[in-house]
Amino acid sequence: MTHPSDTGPAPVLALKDISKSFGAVRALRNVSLELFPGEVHALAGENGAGKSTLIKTLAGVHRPDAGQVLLDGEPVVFHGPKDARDAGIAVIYQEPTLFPDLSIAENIFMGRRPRRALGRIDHRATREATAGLMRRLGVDLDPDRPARGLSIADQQIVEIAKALSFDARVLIMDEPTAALTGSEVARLFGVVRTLRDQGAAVLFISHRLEEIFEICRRVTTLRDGAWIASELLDGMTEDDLVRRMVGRDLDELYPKQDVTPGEVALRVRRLTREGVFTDVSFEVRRGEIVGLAGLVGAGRTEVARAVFGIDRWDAGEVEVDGRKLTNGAPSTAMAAGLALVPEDRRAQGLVMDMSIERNIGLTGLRTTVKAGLMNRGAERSRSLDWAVKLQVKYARIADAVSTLSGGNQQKVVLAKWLATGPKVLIVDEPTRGIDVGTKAEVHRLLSHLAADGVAVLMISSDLPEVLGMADRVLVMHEGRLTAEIPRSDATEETVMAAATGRAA
Amino acid sequence: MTVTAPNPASATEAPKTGGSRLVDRVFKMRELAILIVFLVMIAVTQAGNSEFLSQQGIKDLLLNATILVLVATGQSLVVITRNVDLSVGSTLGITAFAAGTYLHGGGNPAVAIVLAVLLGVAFGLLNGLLVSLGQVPALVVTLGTLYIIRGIDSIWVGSRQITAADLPGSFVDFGSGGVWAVPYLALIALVVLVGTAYCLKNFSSGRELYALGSNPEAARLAGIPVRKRILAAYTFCGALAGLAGALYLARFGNVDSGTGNGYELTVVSAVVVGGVVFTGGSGSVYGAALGALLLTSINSVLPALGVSSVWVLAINGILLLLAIAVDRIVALRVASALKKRNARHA
Amino acid sequence: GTTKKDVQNEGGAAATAGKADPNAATKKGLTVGFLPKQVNNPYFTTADNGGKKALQELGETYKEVGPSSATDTSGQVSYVNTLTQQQADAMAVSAQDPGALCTALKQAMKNGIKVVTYDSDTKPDCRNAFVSQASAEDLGRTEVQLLAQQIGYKGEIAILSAAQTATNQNTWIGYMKEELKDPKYKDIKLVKIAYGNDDAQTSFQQTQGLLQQYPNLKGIISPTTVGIKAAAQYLSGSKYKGKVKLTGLGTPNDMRKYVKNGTVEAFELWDPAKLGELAARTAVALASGQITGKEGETFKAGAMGSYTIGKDGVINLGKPTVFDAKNIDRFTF
Amino acid sequence: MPESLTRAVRWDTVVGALLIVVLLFSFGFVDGFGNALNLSFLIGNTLPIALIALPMTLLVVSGEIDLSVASTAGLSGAVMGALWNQGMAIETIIPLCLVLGAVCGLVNGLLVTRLGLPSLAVTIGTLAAYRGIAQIVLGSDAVTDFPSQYLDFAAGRVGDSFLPQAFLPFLVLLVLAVVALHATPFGRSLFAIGAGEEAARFAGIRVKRNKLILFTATGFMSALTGVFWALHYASARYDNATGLELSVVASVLLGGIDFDGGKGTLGGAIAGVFLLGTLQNVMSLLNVSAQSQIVVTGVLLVVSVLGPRAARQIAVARAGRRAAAARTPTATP
Ligand SMILES: Nc1ncnc2c1ncn2[C@@H]1O[C@H](COP(=O)(O)OP(=O)(O)OP(=O)(O)O)[C@@H](O)[C@H]1O
Ligand SMILES: Nc1ncnc2c1ncn2[C@@H]1O[C@H](COP(=O)(O)OP(=O)(O)OP(=O)(O)O)[C@@H](O)[C@H]1O
Ligand SMILES: [Mg+2]
Ligand SMILES: [Mg+2]
Repeated sequence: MTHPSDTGPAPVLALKDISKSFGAVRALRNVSLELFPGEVHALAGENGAGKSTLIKTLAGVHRPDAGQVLLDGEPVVFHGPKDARDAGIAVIYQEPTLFPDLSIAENIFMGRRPRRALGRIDHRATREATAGLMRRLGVDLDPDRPARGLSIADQQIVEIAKALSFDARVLIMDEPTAALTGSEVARLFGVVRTLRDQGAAVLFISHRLEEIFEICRRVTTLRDGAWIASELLDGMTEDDLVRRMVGRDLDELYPKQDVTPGEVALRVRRLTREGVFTDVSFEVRRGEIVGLAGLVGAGRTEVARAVFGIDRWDAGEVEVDGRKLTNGAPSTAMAAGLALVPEDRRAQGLVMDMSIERNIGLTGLRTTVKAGLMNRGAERSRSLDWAVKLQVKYARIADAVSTLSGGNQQKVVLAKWLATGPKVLIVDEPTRGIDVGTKAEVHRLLSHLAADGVAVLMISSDLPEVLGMADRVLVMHEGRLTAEIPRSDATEETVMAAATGRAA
Repeated sequence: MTVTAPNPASATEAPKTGGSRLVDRVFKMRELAILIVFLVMIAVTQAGNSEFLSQQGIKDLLLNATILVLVATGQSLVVITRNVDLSVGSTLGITAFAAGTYLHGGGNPAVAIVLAVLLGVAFGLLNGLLVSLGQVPALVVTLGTLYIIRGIDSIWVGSRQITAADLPGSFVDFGSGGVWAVPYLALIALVVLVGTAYCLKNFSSGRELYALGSNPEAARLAGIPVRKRILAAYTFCGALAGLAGALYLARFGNVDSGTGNGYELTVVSAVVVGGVVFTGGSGSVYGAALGALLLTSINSVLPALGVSSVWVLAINGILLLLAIAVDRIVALRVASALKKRNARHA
Repeated sequence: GTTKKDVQNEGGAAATAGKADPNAATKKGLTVGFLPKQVNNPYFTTADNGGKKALQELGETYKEVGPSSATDTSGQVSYVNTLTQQQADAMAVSAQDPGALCTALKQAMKNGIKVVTYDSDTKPDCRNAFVSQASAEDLGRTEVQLLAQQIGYKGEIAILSAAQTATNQNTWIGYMKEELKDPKYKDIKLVKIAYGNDDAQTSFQQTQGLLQQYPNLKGIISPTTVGIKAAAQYLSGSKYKGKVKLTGLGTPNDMRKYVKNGTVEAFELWDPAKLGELAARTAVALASGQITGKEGETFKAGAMGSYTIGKDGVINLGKPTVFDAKNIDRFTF
Repeated sequence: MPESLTRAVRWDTVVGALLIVVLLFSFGFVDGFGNALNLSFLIGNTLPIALIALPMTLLVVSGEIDLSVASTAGLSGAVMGALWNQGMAIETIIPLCLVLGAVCGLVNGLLVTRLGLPSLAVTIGTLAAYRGIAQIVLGSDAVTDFPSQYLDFAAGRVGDSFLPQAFLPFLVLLVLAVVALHATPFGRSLFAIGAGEEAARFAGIRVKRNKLILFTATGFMSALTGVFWALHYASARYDNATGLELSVVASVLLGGIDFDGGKGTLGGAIAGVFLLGTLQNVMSLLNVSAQSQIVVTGVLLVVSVLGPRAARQIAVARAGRRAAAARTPTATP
């Protein structure tokens, strides 16, 4: 393999001609990569390109089928994550790997906690070190609080704190920002820059290209498990990068079609769930895409959950197409034409051990029925139809969704809900972890849906996405709706002002 | 939860915030609830029958609980790792008989206890190896070893039995003797219990048991030697079942091929009542021990109150349900209180 | 609908048929299967070995099958079926349940297999004969007499039984209550019947409970080998040792230690080996056609002498033996 | 672990094949196995386990478990006996008992779904509670005098064939259960609940209601089994069917039902039930002692989980080698 080599310092960690297959799926093919101290290196590629697999190979989770891992120029074999960690490699995995029953402090220092005499754990020191890390990241999380019940964003913060606590020579981050909003990302980048300046090598993955350009110096691109290029970002444009990843030019990113909103499809009136959100009222019309913005923890997800019937509300009412919904009954919400694409795809969106076909089929149990029995043919064609429509990348439709890459899993969740032909579609972070190409497709899809008369409520922490897609932006702050901003007035400044409670 | 403005002051003082104290209290409360149920039960019984808490009565209570406490302690370690060991009853039976046979042949009591523990360790290792190396569901494997060990026990023991007459007097006296109202056996159980609880809290390997029960995949990624820890938990559980077997022999002076039959359900009940969660990752050995004490005491309380033994089983079951239901309701209440507090905080 | 009354009018079917020939020769080479309540139970092993010895003496074939749990009734039923399939000539059964084995046993009898119950009976029409360990009446009454002597005909007593459903226990307890009606026991009060389910630990705790509930308790009768052993073990390690008297049914091996250390003065039991032997000999007599199981028939049981079949096909082994410190060392079972 | 490979070595088919092999072997080489009487015994004794295994399989697939089944069976038998003794008509009693069973199941279900308690803990509690209530209801009685046409139905055969009459209703129930689990939306949703409860809830599946239905059905079937048991063995006692839950669980596990939920087939579970039943029957006929049978059961269980895993590992290794050899690009639809 040939690729550009710098004349600077020697790489701390390098991969040479690595290949890795899962059964028939060849996730990596002769991939090489070099990480240099004092440099942030980006890894780019579509969903399923093999980024996470590459990282797991570096971290000792997967053993490569062929090729070498070189540490300081010497070939090494990592027999497990511990070996990699002992070699000074810290990893933030794509999916949070926390222990829900243990405290945040314990989560961070598991396996290498400050000790007292006789090898006993120093609880106090652990707690203080955790508090210090939280200060560095500028968040206020109680070190003694159990990890159970943390929002996805907070989980991600804990993961970051854990990786920082290693003081590692190599820091690897697989989509650490997917769940974070602007200010948290800024703070994370501040910390990463400090580490970089102290001489650490950082490998960074993100589907938000602007982040890559902001913090990285060099980028390696993968496509279908194959190495495409390793080059300096200087002088590249986003389009260049996208072309490397996708292999072709991309369409417009936020293809919002203009539609005239129809009658009200979703009406939420004075909805309150005690201690979570208060007095939330809004409407979404047919053909309209309404964005719901807010800081992490503002309660957007909670509103969506309550509207769909996952949680009960304490007061208020919800109407879909003029039909009042029963409190706490997702099945009646579905029957009324409501669909919810949840934010946590692994726990809420998918049954991980089930096949792609059956996962998509799960929302169609009422429709793919003949004489009370499952109509398997109908189920399969419905699933195939949507899997193809959303260009899910899979080997066989009967494979478990757990074998798909993160982005493809997200597509399956979308497929599952679009297949119900909803009147009102609530999407919670629909493009989290989705590559640019697919993201554009998702946006086009949402836009088409709206054009076809579906009312769309889009919750997203990706502000450009909200601004690009929404006809109207609702903003939440600490459990209350604080602003409703029409498309024409919506800018980063107005939305952020409302989200932080600065607007009157 | 997360606020964007940094607030170093509150972060340093985090250990002392109301949240952590509340959380602490919740965890203590889980055991407290059982303790209160237990104390109320004892008080009611004492009011109904003044003999109940005589020196002899206390001694009996403690002695009855001893064996179950030991086995439940071991079991809770396994349950914390999201596994289960159903073969403890069989192990207890076979180790008790082994110790008895050895003593019958004129052996030394101390060596007999060590022998029983070692035999328990062997069976624990077997279970641990099957579960951790084979990576197969613990429920099935240990149900299998339950049958296998019980079968081997019955083939080996046949219709033989060890009676008190076969045992050295010192050993039998040790089984019923004690310091004032505290039997030696209960002291042994207490030492084991406190030691285990201390290690679980203060050593990394102890916390790692919780971690791997809480999220096995994450434990692997965190570099915890998962197999080794599971193996250790099973081995410890087997060792305690063995120790319990030896103490059973001392206590009852009577072992045959049926000893320990059906004990697994009692042990699992004790662990569950004690608040050790079956999906792993949480619970304490103190809770399990309290659960064991509660369960065995019910069996002493009812006869002492003159409740006809016809009622005992039903009351036992209903109390068990009550214990777990109350525990759950308290936990739910506290969780919702915690959530509201969080919301105000945010 | 069909109620209990309708059924009572139906009337039961007779089990025995054919005619006995007291002088028929004893057949050789018969297969007699022993089916105890539980294999591995020392008491049944002793009894079955008694049967085995007798059968070998007579030139017959002995075999033993059985469930490994004393409450596995369906297991016992399938062993009856197994013996039927294997075409044994006779079987000696200690029934876990008086009714549950009936269908299977009748099936066996229909296939020409002679059925003897021993130790624990079924309904009379499900077997040819029942070998009773001692008359239930004798057992019940003598246990009361034993305890009454020990406590000086005065004070509170209790009974520690096995399972609440144990047929034989309940019959004995019935006779104990009968015996207690005699005026000489007017100062004795039976305060409670506890059930230890033939489980060492339960019996143990039931004993504790009795003593706590009745501080003035003077004596306990436990007509089960497991119960008396557990009670003795508890008493010998408690402050009640020697103060609360204990008697009942136990084996000398189990009880030796407690008799010697003064926990127990005297208890009784029949010889289980003799019980097994008589069951075996009865089975052979049935299979040889010497008896059919009718009341009044008589047969010779080798060295044990001659036995006569009583009402309902019951054959009584004889009086139980009382064991105490003086004679206990002469028995080893 | 790729699912395609997992499915390549399906344990339920292995169990089915094993059952056929054991049957062929037994017909060929075991005396007394092949005749109609023995087969009817075999099926009759296995029926209670099979009956409960039907709803238990569905329950386990949905990620829950019910250990109180044997106690519910015991309770319904006890209530049946007690009401019969009261003089109530059997035609009224049986439906009442079935309703009672459904209520028992409902109680389990409510405790699990409303309070969110683990079903293992709840049903260990009701295991004791229901059995205890049975004891209170019937005490030490053993009711045996049920009307003969009912007893004959429960114990009788279809003509002279090997099929017990009760097998036909079972077949109907089996077909119902298979259809419910494998061919209806309800069954599909059970797999989803078992494999990912939260995701199932987010897909609009009424998780709690479905679980409640399953627990109630399990209670109902347990009561049916209790009634069948009392009639089949002509004996209603409070301790009927004690320990049956472990047999059911062992059989279902042997049939490849994963206790983590979300996996398994009813065919596998029923094959497991009859494999264990047949093995026990055959081993008894071959004079394998009860103790050794226990060991065999245990070894089978361990093998049943280790076997598929070993096979899968071999398959994966082979697939890996094949993939390495043929460097074809990833397949896309
Ligand atoms: N454990 C596994 N078993 C089978 N196939 C797997 C497994 N893990 C990953 N794959 C496959 O390997 C390929 C690469 O996946 P990977 O997770 O590395 O993609 P990715 O680049 O991280 O994508 P994303 O951006 O969506 O996270 C995909 O086709 C995926 O389906
Ligand atoms: N699974 C959960 N269990 C308990 N509390 C939760 C859970 N998820 C979120 N919360 C809490 O609910 C509140 C609001 O939820 P959440 O953080 O999901 O809001 P959000 O505005 O949707 O944010 P985001 O979608 O960016 O994560 C927060 O205080 C959070 O801590
Ligand atoms: Mg990835
Ligand atoms: Mg959210």
